[in-house]
Amino acid sequence: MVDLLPSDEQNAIQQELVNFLSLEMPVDRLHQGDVTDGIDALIELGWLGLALPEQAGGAGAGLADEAQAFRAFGEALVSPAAFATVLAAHLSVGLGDEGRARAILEGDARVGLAVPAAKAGECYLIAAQQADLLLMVDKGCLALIPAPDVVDRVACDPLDGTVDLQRAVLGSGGPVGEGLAEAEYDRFLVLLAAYQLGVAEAALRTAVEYSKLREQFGRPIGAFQSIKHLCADARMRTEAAQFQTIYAGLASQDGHEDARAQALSALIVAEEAAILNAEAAIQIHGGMGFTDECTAHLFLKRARLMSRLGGGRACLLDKLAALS
Amino acid sequence: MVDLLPSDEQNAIQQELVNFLSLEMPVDRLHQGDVTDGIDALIELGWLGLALPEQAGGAGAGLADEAQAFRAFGEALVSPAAFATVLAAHLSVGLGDEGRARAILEGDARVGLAVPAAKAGECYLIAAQQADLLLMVDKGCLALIPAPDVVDRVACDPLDGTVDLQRAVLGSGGPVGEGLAEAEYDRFLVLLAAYQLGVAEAALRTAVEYSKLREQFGRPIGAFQSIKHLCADARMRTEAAQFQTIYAGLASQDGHEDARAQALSALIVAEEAAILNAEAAIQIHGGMGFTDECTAHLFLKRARLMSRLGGGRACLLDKLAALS
Amino acid sequence: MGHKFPWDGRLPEKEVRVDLSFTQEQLMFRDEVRSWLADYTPREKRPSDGAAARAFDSAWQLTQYEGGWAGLAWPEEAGGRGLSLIHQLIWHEEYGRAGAPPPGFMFIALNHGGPTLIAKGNAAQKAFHLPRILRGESVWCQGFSEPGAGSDLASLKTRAVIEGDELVVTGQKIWTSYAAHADYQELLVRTDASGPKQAGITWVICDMRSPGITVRPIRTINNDYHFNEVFYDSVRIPLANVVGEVNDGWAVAQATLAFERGTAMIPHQMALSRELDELTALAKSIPAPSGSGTAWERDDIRTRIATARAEVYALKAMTYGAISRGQRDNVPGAEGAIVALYHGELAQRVQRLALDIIDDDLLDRDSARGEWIGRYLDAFKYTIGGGTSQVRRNIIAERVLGLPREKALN
Amino acid sequence: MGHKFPWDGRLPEKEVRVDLSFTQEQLMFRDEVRSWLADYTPREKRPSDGAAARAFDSAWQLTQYEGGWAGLAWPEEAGGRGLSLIHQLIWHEEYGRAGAPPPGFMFIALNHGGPTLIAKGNAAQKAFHLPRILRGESVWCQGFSEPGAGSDLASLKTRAVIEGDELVVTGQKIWTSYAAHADYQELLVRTDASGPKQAGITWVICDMRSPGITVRPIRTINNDYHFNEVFYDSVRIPLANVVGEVNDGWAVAQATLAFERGTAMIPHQMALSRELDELTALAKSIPAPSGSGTAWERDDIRTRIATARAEVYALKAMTYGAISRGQRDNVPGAEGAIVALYHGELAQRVQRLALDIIDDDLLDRDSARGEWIGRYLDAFKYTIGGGTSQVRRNIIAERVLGLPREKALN
Repeated sequence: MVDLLPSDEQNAIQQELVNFLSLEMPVDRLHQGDVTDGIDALIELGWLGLALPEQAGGAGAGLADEAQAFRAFGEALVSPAAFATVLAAHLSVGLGDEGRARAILEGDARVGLAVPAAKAGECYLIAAQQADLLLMVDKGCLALIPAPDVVDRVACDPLDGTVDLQRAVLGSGGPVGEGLAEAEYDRFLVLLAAYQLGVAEAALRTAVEYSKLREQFGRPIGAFQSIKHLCADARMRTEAAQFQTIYAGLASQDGHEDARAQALSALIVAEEAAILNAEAAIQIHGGMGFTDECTAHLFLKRARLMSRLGGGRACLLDKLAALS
Repeated sequence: MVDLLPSDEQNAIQQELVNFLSLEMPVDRLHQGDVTDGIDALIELGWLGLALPEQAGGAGAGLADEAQAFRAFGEALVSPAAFATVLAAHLSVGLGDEGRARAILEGDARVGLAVPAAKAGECYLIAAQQADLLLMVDKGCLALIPAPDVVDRVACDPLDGTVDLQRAVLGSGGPVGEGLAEAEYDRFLVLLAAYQLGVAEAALRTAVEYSKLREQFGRPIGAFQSIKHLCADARMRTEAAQFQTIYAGLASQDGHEDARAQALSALIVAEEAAILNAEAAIQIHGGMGFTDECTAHLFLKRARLMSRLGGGRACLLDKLAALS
Repeated sequence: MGHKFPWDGRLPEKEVRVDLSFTQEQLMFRDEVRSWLADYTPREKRPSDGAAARAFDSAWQLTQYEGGWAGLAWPEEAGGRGLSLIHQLIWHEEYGRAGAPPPGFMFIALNHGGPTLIAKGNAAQKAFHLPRILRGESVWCQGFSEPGAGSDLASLKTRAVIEGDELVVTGQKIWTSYAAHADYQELLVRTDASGPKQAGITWVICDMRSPGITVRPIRTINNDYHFNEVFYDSVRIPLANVVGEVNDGWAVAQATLAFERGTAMIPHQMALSRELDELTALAKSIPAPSGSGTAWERDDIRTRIATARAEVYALKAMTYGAISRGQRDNVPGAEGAIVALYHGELAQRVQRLALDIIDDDLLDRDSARGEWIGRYLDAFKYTIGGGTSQVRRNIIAERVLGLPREKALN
Repeated sequence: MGHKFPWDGRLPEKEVRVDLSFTQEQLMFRDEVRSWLADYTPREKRPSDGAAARAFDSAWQLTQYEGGWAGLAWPEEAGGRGLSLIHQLIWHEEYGRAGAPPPGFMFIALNHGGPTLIAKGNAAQKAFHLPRILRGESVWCQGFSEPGAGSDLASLKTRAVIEGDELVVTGQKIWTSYAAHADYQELLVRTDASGPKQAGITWVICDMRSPGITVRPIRTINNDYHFNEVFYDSVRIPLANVVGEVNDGWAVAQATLAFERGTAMIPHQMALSRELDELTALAKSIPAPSGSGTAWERDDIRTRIATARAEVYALKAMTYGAISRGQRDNVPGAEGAIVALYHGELAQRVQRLALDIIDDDLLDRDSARGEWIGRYLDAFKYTIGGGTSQVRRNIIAERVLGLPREKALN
């Protein structure tokens, strides 16, 4: 029966993940130069296999449940490697290679991300230092490629300094398996949206907390309407992103006719929420927001980094328009 | 020497016009169903010939001075017929027909506006009931056509209920004279921008006055930051429109290389200021703003009506882009 | 498998998880609604004239009553259907899809007056009014806002003095829809001016035919006469018409809010979605405002439409979300302000976009695309009426996010 | 002619009307500036390292001094050029056009410290400091903001106690650019905490090599170390270093504002205009973020660039307008907040647009278009630093438009 709010049981599971992340992977870790991606721990606890079939080593949940986990990943700025890992496992199942999915879910095959660079034949590798496999993402096309097929790696100065970035050259080897990746595109969109939703929520939370504490002119800045209204608009954006992402997840798992349009819409509103909320968080933090010490910019940079995966706003809007 | 602020002498002249308009043509007249366009009085006092050459019966001022007068016309929501009259006189001079210009400036030849309608061969006539001539405006092309060449007039239900609107069919007659109209396009843009600037300023003034008087929650609503910031943004838009319009007027009269780009820019920022300020004025007036009794909507409707003359925002932006 | 799950290894049962599907019973209900609406939805256009429109709305309400569809959200003991929120959702979706006419003159009675009586009225009040409302026999209007009490409703000043068994009311209300053709009014009056402003307010049923009432229509920026001012010159109302207690009207007025648990936005959301469909079709058929090809081929127009499409989907999802909340909480939370804010701002963006598309038809309300002009002007009501966007942002900031309240406001 | 003019029939003389032209003398001045800059503008890139950058900035200032261009806006009796605002405008325009390096380490000394001494310093202070500043020998930094006193500067708490002929300063400042390599600091301290917060503040010259000063660099979101925290642990400053009177520092700090009468925005406006040129060229050469063709061929990208172009023109016109105001009023009005607000919001829009265009290079600051990433991050300073956009809107509303002040703020 229609219900876009999680049940108490679902909330309890989600809360376990949130507790785990806030204890073991608080956002502040990124300020302390903690470069571990946490994939081992997440694998150990089974969070990455949540929606994989049981025969591939997963827990058999649906996309909507998986999206809730990614929302928590976004809040904690979990490494994009988690995103790559989960998608790669799903792709492997889709390609009929459950053995590979199991290897990924058991941590035996590590997965990083690759996106094309401006120069033809080059690509950027994201969180892929130890990767055996790369999830190649190119404006809606997904493919798995063996990491050794990418050569001449050069370290870069990344937009998001908390995620490893390399430029590299694509070898001549083709992707692992054939076709089918398109079938996972809805999942890709929804999980990316969920991650961005989490970023948007965490950025807002930071801003709200600071607004309650920081005093100027004899009162908390959150007492001023200008700050209130920045926060209220940010809250509105998370509300839209939250329900649209859940809706899209359910529409996709239930095979609705408009599932693709719903998933694109989820990413469009969630990505905008993440970027605008993080920008607002910087503004609300004032001078502090302009410093590396504040977390606000971490959310902005991660939101921008992840937006590169979806192909950019124009690409998403064109895809959605093509369905109208 | 560079000075974008009027001199005391210029201010005094401008003030005379503002005083005349606020006394004889207050915006409230439009609520009382006053349909006279005031052209006779403006002609009588010489305001429409301000920048026409003396041999055509004008006062020989420059475009920047003329723009200041149009700013006052915008504030008072003077009939678009004034706009048509001044442009038609300039066009006539440009076509070498000073006799026609003199006839227009002496009120012997009345001028209305015409813009193309969606259906080919049809047009809308604006403030043209008694017109002998029509200033035809089509996305940057200006032409004078004899009013009898437009036939089958039908009254319409106008967006702006304070200006007469008719739909009609264009006859086969061509424009009066040949070519040259392009030369007056900068003037067209600058005067239209000045008019929109005036609308923007008047809409803001209405909103500010109301904000000081209207009380809710025990204080004037203008004491709330949300209202303050709406007004501040509106004030910022008028500042941009004001100086850009004056700058563009001077650039055009001094024959600067970038005069066209400056004039397009003036209209782009002024039109946006007029529409957004009028929308903000409605919002700030709350329920009152939603009523016909409030003047806010008159500014909005006039700004929208006048925006039709420039061809719309996309058209202006494309023209400006083409110069980049 | 080797994984240690933090939970007990099992996922919750399907039945208690987030869900977008309808039960078999609900799907059958949808079929029933759809086929009834297909048969009974009025074919003729709703008249624009007040008296004729009232007659039309009454007749349509009676049709619904006779079909068993009156008072969907009202409890059965009040004569309603007592439907769940999901069933209400289904009804509204089908209603919108069928292009059925808006409740119009029936709106306040069905959604405000009736529900308030159900929650706070006495037996006599219920017995008299509820059946008349359900059958479409009586039209109600609202008498809350005043010229000096808009966003700040609690500072209302219309005064009521008790004389014997009557209230004698003097003052003025504003923004009263349907006042000229209404039978009754839910009226808030000040019966005590000595204490805090929320105290001392009384909720009373005012017979609109009482001597001393004058109605003056207000013309809107969209040239219609939807709203009215209502003036009260020593209007006598029996004390028996007070709902709840004298001086307890603020709480009575709040009771209505609990009635609507997320369903209020459905018709708005349906309407906006339909308008965006129209606008998409329009853009595909109309020449671009600049350049060649259709408006749809302009990247700026097309991406703005696509953005609005994503946001209209999100509005629907938020509406489902609100209903999901409503299923849990009997009293709606401040989150309702979020959907309302989103809708208001989005509706205005869509209408602005429309004006950029209709281009050549911008001047003429009679033209082929001229109806968009009226829609654009009308959309201001969503950011002004029933709480401005500014008030809604305050509510979200203070009551949802817990930011400090402004001192001077209380 | 038959027309009755409301004025005396004559238009004002050309010389006293709105005008965009330069006089013959000004045009010659422009030629002189342009040819000097062509010869002397440093060819090498400004070093990024602090000490090397200081040396670079000092040398460039000395070059300007020797060329007769130091202290353009300073009065001649203070060793400056005493140029009119128009001549300053011409200088800045040519300076920007020549791609001359920003004043960097010299900025505070030339634009804050020096002008304050000129307005409020005593003879000894002027004699010592002004020549050193003009020759690029001494670097100044600012010590105004504190962790608890940002937008609300007057509530600063860094305490100074008078002991004999010294002030003993304890506290903390923040957002101090160049602190690690500065010789002097314009420092605001609290010398009296008993009265209103604007009273009891003293403006003093602090020698940055005084014992007890610790400088801690702050890393920004753009990965640079432009800003610092400065800690004062019983730092002893001679009372002779107080500028103006003890407890009169608020007024002394305001005096600096009168120095800049509209010229401050010129370099920003020039820079933004140049960046938009770059972005236009870039859009014409880079593939569209979606679809085929170049980014410029996308209507949405192109119209956003064109919008920014119109607004950058308007920013220039506003700057000319501000200078026109500056020529009339010796003390700048609150209107300065309007240009600053416009610039800040516009700069951010342009940088956001750039990120949408560079697309494939978004991740990598080392890439061909990667410099736009740093510009985007850096642009937040325009809506935060020197008064946030929120504070500027308050100033515009209250001091330009006359809306009521918020009670609690004073």
